[in-house]
Amino acid sequence: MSPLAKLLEAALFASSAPISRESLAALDSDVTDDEVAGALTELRTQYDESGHGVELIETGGGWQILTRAEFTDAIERAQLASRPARLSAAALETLAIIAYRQPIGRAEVEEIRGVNCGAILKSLHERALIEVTGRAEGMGRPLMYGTTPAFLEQLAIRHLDELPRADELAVALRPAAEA
Amino acid sequence: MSPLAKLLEAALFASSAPISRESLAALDSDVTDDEVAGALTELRTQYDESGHGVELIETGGGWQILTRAEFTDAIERAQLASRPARLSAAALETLAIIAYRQPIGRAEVEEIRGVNCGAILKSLHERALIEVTGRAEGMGRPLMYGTTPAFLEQLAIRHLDELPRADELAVALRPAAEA
Amino acid sequence: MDRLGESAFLVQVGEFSGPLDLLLTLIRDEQIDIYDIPVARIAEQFLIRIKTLGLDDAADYLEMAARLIRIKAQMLLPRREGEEGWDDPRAELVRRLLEYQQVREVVDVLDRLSEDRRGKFARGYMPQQFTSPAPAAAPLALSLPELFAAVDRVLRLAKKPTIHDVVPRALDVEGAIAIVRDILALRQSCRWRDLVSSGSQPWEILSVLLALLEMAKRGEVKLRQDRAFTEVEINGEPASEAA
Repeated sequence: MSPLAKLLEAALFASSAPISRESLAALDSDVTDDEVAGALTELRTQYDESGHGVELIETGGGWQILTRAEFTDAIERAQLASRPARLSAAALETLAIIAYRQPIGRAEVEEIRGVNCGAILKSLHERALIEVTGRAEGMGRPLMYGTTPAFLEQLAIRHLDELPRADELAVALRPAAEA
Repeated sequence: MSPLAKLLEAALFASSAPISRESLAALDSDVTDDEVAGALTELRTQYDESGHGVELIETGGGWQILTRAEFTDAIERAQLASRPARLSAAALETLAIIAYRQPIGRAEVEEIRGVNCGAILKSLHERALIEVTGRAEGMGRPLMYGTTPAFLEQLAIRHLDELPRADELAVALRPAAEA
Repeated sequence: MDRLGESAFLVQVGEFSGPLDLLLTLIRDEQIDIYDIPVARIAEQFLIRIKTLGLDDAADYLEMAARLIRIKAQMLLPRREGEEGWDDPRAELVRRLLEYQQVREVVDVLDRLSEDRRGKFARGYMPQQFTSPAPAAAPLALSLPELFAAVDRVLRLAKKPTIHDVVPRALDVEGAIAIVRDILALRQSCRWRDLVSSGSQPWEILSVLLALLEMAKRGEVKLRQDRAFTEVEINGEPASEAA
């Protein structure tokens, strides 16, 4: 492995959260962005081809080393680590709406889900999956919510645009709905 | 790498504490102690000979994977360099109280937070986030604090009006309290 | 088990995540064309289901039931023959169902992604090595969400929402009178300084002042000040002891 790949590996191992490309580049002032990208590829390949128990993934605006899914059960059985609780349908629906419509106010989320969403919004906010991004103009100036980088991490995706576009969904909204 | 070495690597990576030999052996009921010892040697050799940024170490508490010492300086430096200064939770709370209650004296801030705020007020003042706006009438004529234009600039808002009212936030963030 | 909010977050309460979910399930079960919902039948089924599921006290479900009944009534209104501009009373419901269906489709995607992520662990063991504070020169990171979260914490600290409003404390003149009496019972005279310590709150000072004035009026004490700005001397009136 190249010295840079080793340095990146050390930094990624030392962190439980993803590290941004900029922070990785800042590890060594002499390297270019291309060299960092190359070293990340080298590290990923090393993990994949030498058959490691961990893998390198890009998520939530950064890079992170995670264990491979095949070992999860054994690790959990041995009580060395445990998986976070699964999100309920209500939480996922609320997240789905906020992810696609952000910034969006509580009233609009409730209109789409057809139920009161106060408790769910609170839980999502406490888990830092959503945040208050500001307030809308107009009547009552309601608070607006958006998703956070932790939301992307929760899904292990790099960016919101990795989710299917609204017009790619099987049930496309008819234009009338855009009122 | 052997399947057992991969499993051990994943477990050592995911565990929040060093893992004892017994716990490692418990990961797979089909393996013998000798096999675990062999897999640990394999993992250590892999890290040492393929030139990784991490190493496998046995300490009093058991086995753990650690960043190699030669990289710790670089990692720490980079983290410091790339990490913008964040206000502590205490400083944020103090700032929040001043933003919402200004002009407000030190005694009232301390009453709300329940702790002495002298040092925090000083550092917020040094960062030009708050300023002395005058003196209150009455006993001791305490100094009154308010937020500065630099505070608005930090939050990218034009006017304090753009902050939601505290009671709105209370409802938006803690709707369970409505019950 | 049933911690409010938290439980709704982790475990779905009941079989359905809301009235739209239930409605969509009915439509699927009955193999109905979503653009041509037989509202009378669906409304009836909806009512039966919320009764059997014990959801008939949930406001969200009741509201939907009421909506369905309203649409059913509107469908029964006579339509003029060949009328062009007839607004299908079901249009809004159809729009919402389609929109909700789209949300459910996204939910499937999010569920799959988060299940994949749940199956992988991040680094668990964190040696304490990065503890040095950020250099003072580092740019400050402060965001609205951070500030709002701090407001939230402050509100959480304040158990009652209005507890920290500055309420003028009621003066305790009776209490102050009792204190002055106690002191004068020990010694014949005392001074202002004996009654009011330097750490006294404004309400305490005012209470003592009013107490003295009141007692002087009743003839219980005699107040004397030799010159302006000198100490006030408070003398107990022997006569008052009889009173």
